[in-house]
Amino acid sequence: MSSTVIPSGELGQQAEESNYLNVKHTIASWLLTGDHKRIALLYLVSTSFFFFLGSIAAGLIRYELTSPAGVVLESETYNKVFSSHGILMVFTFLVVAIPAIFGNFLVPLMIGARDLAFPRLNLASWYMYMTGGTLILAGMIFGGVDTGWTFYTPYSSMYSNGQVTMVIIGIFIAGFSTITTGINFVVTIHKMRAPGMTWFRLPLFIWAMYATSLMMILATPVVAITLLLVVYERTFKLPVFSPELGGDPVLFQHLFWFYSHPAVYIMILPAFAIVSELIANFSRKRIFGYHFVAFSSLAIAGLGFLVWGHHMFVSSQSMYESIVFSLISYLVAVPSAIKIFNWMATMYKGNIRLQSPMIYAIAFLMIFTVGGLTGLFLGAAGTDIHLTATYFVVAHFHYVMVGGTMLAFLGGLHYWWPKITGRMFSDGIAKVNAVIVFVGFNLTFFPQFIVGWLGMPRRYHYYYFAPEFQAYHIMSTLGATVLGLGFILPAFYLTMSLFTGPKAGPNPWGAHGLEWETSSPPPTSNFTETPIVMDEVYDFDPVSDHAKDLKDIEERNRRRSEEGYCGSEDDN
Amino acid sequence: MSAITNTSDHGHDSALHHQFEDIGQQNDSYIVGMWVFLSTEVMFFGALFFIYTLYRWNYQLDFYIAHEHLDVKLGAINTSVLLFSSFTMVMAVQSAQLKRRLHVIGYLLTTIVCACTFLVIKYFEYSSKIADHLYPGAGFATDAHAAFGAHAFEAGKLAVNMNHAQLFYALYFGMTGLHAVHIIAGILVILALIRLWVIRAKSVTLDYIPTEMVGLYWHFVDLVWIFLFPLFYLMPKPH
Amino acid sequence: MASQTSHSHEHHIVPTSTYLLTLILLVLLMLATVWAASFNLPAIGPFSGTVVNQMVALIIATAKALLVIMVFMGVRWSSTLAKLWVASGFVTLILLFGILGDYTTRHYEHQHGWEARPDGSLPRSTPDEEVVPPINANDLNVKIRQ
Amino acid sequence: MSFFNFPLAPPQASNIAQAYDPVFYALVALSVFFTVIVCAGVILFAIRYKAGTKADRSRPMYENLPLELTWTIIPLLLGLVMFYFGTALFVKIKTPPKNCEQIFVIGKQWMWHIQHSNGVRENNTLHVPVGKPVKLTMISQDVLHAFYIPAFRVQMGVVPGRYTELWFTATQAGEYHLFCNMYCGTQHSEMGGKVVAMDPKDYAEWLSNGGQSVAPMSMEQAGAKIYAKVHCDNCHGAEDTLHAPSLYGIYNKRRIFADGTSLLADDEYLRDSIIRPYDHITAGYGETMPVYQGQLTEEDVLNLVAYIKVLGTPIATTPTSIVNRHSAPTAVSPTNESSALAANAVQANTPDPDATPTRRVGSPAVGAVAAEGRNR
Repeated sequence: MSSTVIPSGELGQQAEESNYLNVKHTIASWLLTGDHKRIALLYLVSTSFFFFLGSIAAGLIRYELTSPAGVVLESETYNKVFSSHGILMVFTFLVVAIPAIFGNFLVPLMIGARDLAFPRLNLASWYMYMTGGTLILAGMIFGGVDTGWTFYTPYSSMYSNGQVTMVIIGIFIAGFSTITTGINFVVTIHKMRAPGMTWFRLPLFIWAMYATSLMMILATPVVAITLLLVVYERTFKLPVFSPELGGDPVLFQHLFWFYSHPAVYIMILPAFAIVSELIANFSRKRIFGYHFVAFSSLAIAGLGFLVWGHHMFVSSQSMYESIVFSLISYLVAVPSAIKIFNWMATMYKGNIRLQSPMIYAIAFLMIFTVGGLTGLFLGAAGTDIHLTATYFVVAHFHYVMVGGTMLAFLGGLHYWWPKITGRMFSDGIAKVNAVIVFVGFNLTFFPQFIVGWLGMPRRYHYYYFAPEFQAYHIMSTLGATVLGLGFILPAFYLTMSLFTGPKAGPNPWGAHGLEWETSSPPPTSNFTETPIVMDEVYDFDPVSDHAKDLKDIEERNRRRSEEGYCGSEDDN
Repeated sequence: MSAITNTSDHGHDSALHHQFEDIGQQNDSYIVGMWVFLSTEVMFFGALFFIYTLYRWNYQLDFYIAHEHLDVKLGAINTSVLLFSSFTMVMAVQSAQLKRRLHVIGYLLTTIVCACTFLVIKYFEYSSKIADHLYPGAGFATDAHAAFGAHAFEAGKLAVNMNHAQLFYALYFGMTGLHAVHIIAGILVILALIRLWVIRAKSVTLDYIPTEMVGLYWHFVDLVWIFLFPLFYLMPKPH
Repeated sequence: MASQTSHSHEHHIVPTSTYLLTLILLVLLMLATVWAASFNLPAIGPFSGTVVNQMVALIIATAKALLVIMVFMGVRWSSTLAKLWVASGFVTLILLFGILGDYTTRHYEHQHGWEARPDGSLPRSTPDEEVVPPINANDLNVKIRQ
Repeated sequence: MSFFNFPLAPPQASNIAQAYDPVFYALVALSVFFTVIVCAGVILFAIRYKAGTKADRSRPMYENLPLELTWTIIPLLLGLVMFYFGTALFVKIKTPPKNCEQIFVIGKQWMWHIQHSNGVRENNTLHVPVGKPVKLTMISQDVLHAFYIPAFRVQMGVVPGRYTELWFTATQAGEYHLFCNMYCGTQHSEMGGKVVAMDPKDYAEWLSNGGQSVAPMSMEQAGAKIYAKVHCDNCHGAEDTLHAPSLYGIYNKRRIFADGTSLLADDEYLRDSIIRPYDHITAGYGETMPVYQGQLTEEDVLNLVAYIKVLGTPIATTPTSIVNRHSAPTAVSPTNESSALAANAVQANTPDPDATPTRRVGSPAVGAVAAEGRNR
């Protein structure tokens, strides 16, 4: 939205002198910072580290499954590896990554605030996250944990010999980090909007972030106390969830999924947040049905609390409750469908610039559609019976988590990279990488749908008794190799851009939004003066834009060729 | 809107943090933030209350007999103590609004005394349970007669299932224990607040909001006990 | 920004008498709930006397909680936003209690072999070799822990 | 169904699978339809409205309630239709008919104990009749398990402390995978085996044979077979011959040897004389008998000795050998299902050295599945 900034001299030049990156250089100035942008970068580094570890575990799993009788690992090690993969990816990456990196960086910028409401709490939440993450890692190094990320009792509480207690306490602490982040966002969005920034002028990113925070705040404590009870059981040998004293193991699943289903939306809603921004800004068009998209986020958050039971159709849950959960699961599919169609409609008659973030967004749309639709198989109680806990489920949630969240994460990273670092990367390589990720991803996970439908159970180390599954596993492993390349490449070319990339300027994409009104990288206090918002959100005019674009492109290409810039930038 | 404040100007008010425009916005943010945090706490205890409800509903008689070992009088005294501490806390907040420093310190100290009284009584309650081997785990009492006396028998037959009684005590220690942890945390927070008032720190003296936030937390702890008391101490005999 | 905040620093100072009255009410309610618990209340409609007893105790507890929330925590005088967030926690808690829907619509009873021994020792701590004859026909005598 | 070496669908071998597959394929069709719409739409728009192309961008649309309602209501209705079919299928899977064959399943780390209603027990292999509804009543001894037969499209959690149920009617004879599909610890992936769907007649015979396809023999019967097979009767007849002494009634008689020593013809002597006949040659005979060391298995020798002991007397036909210990027939003749379960439960508690499969080291073919391979 082209908010009117009261002009006060040359914005860009002022920011050249001091921005949040170069204002101080000591390590202490980073580790004790209250600046939401610096904390976002701390999160970027730390979540990337955990993502890297989780990916190594994923690679090991895929390698091990190429042979029906395993390749290098013992069953016990394999179980620890897949548990580590799940725990690291879910609790230290997916739940945290987009809210803590992009949310932290962008929420104040997008609403025209100087910082989040509680900067010290924000820093504390990073320390909680690191403490939790360190404990989780320590648990995995000193003994490992072999319960899967779901910690189903009574296996986790009475039988497993791993470092379950340490890992659970790590998750507990990391959980509080997401709660505090959520509190910070809610208060900031409610109380710190710039003058004129009404609710319906908020970018859709903020709406989705608000919905995410809502679930973080209200669902996380349930899993925290549930996991704490598992520790209680392990420590005092006191079965709360196992039947020796009359407890019920299924109760654990109820409480666990009461968090973990909303957690799925905690992972995917931020992805919606990013994709809404990308589609609007690269189609140079106001999001179609802004209100519908905004409220569908809240609807997903609300309904997300009512569908946990669809994870438990075969767990001896009551048949009637299963049917109710199945019905609500079908209802929750509708808001997601609304979003998809609205994004498509936004592209219609747009002025689409196929730059790398948009390629990621388009890939997201296609992959998430498949991920969402296969959810229908699992939401219908009858069809879920055969498919639950098979590779079909594995493929489904990877389509949502990797194909959805991860692609949106990459798209967002490319989109806001110039804002975060002040440098442009090579868009050509980035586009090639988007294609690599798309191909690798589908090759990895599509065969898993089929092998799951054939009946390959998840969390299986061996399948020598069913060698017919092998072909699909080999395809999947091949795809994972390609996908791995797609994750490694950005680390190189984005890092390279820090040193060789051209200066980005405040608004390299020609995007709308308060974050693009300030310099890149932004100054510590975000805006030199508090912006006053007067225009509507995503206030593009495709027709006049089109004419202006053609001239801009011509101008930029001419300048680039004069400077000898070698990235392929003539994509518009 | 009207207030366009330059960022370099942090205002005349040193209690105002740089990210806020004015003290009103800051106060509002703090109160809303505290409530959002308390809604987290509601869910935190709520899950335990749910587990309690489920097991209680399934094992009514066993839970009833197990609860007979709890002392209603001590529970009622503890409830009164906590209610009174809530009152002194709210008076501390009121004094903070009226900027009566010594009153604030006095009321806060009374609150801490109440909290400690609560913990002392809780200590005696816990020790009587532990003395009778009613702590959950491997050493749980096996002799129903020794633990619950005549209550454990109905028409000459053993009426209590000691497994379910153990489940009851697991929940009793778990829930009241978690509540006690909150009380201890509350004492520490109040002590820190008292220190700030004693040294006349501007962060608390200029505005009552920090005191109010501690107050909200303390009332929440009271709130939890208001439900724990009837659920654990005042069980009706299944009839 | 200031436009959206209701300036709460024009705060409402509640008189001491209100607080004192609340405290007295709270203590009276506490005594009432202890007193009510000493009776076995009669069944009302579909609810058994036990349930009625418990309902009374919980209604009194809720009344006390409302008093604390409204007066002591000052929600009566706070912004709509704060009120919404006060409600949110409790509303979500009601959703959590939806889990009860499962237990009320299915058979929920433990099989005998799974309960700990009558002497109180946990079954998992008994030696493996011990073979206990079936208590009744449905008893599976499953071994609990290796 | 398969495409070259890529199988595309699991076998459809139960009534539930027959009801399941149409719903599944309907969902596949629905998914393909919407995926194609979205992918085609996105790609088409991306090309058509790419910046710089001359396309009609006039009168852009930002809000359109009818359109929004269209793509709210159509997916909702389609979803509700699929929900209906899914639920109908679910109710069918969850409601066993009255006249079920009852089988009991106990899951434990990491194997399945299965008990048929007449007391026949087996591990990791489930034999079921084709065409007759079968209901499994299941419970776990330790952690959560799940009993999963992909070819039948049935799966159900096996929970400690509580019975759960699963039913199906097999429609095609054959062997199908059986998996534990709830993570249950180290050897989770090896906790499985196979389901053998048999012709009802074969199944009845299998049941009455105590869990074997052919009636088991007594040791003496087996010995007689071997006696005939290796042609002992060529030399050892009813009377002493020139070549060999008679074996009739030889058991527990004192034998005098060529070197003057003597021994009582006990089990050990008989065994020795079969596998190393020249150690003790009965006085009056030469070294004419073949050495059977390495020619006969220990089991054969045992059976042979048993037969020699009763030579000349009528052979008992009651099976005394336990060829397949897991399927050992029991003396229980149940009057109702629960007493059968109780009686078998007592047996389930007796120490069973083979009950837990050996820990796998290196080679994959060791373990529960391989051990049970000969169970058919």
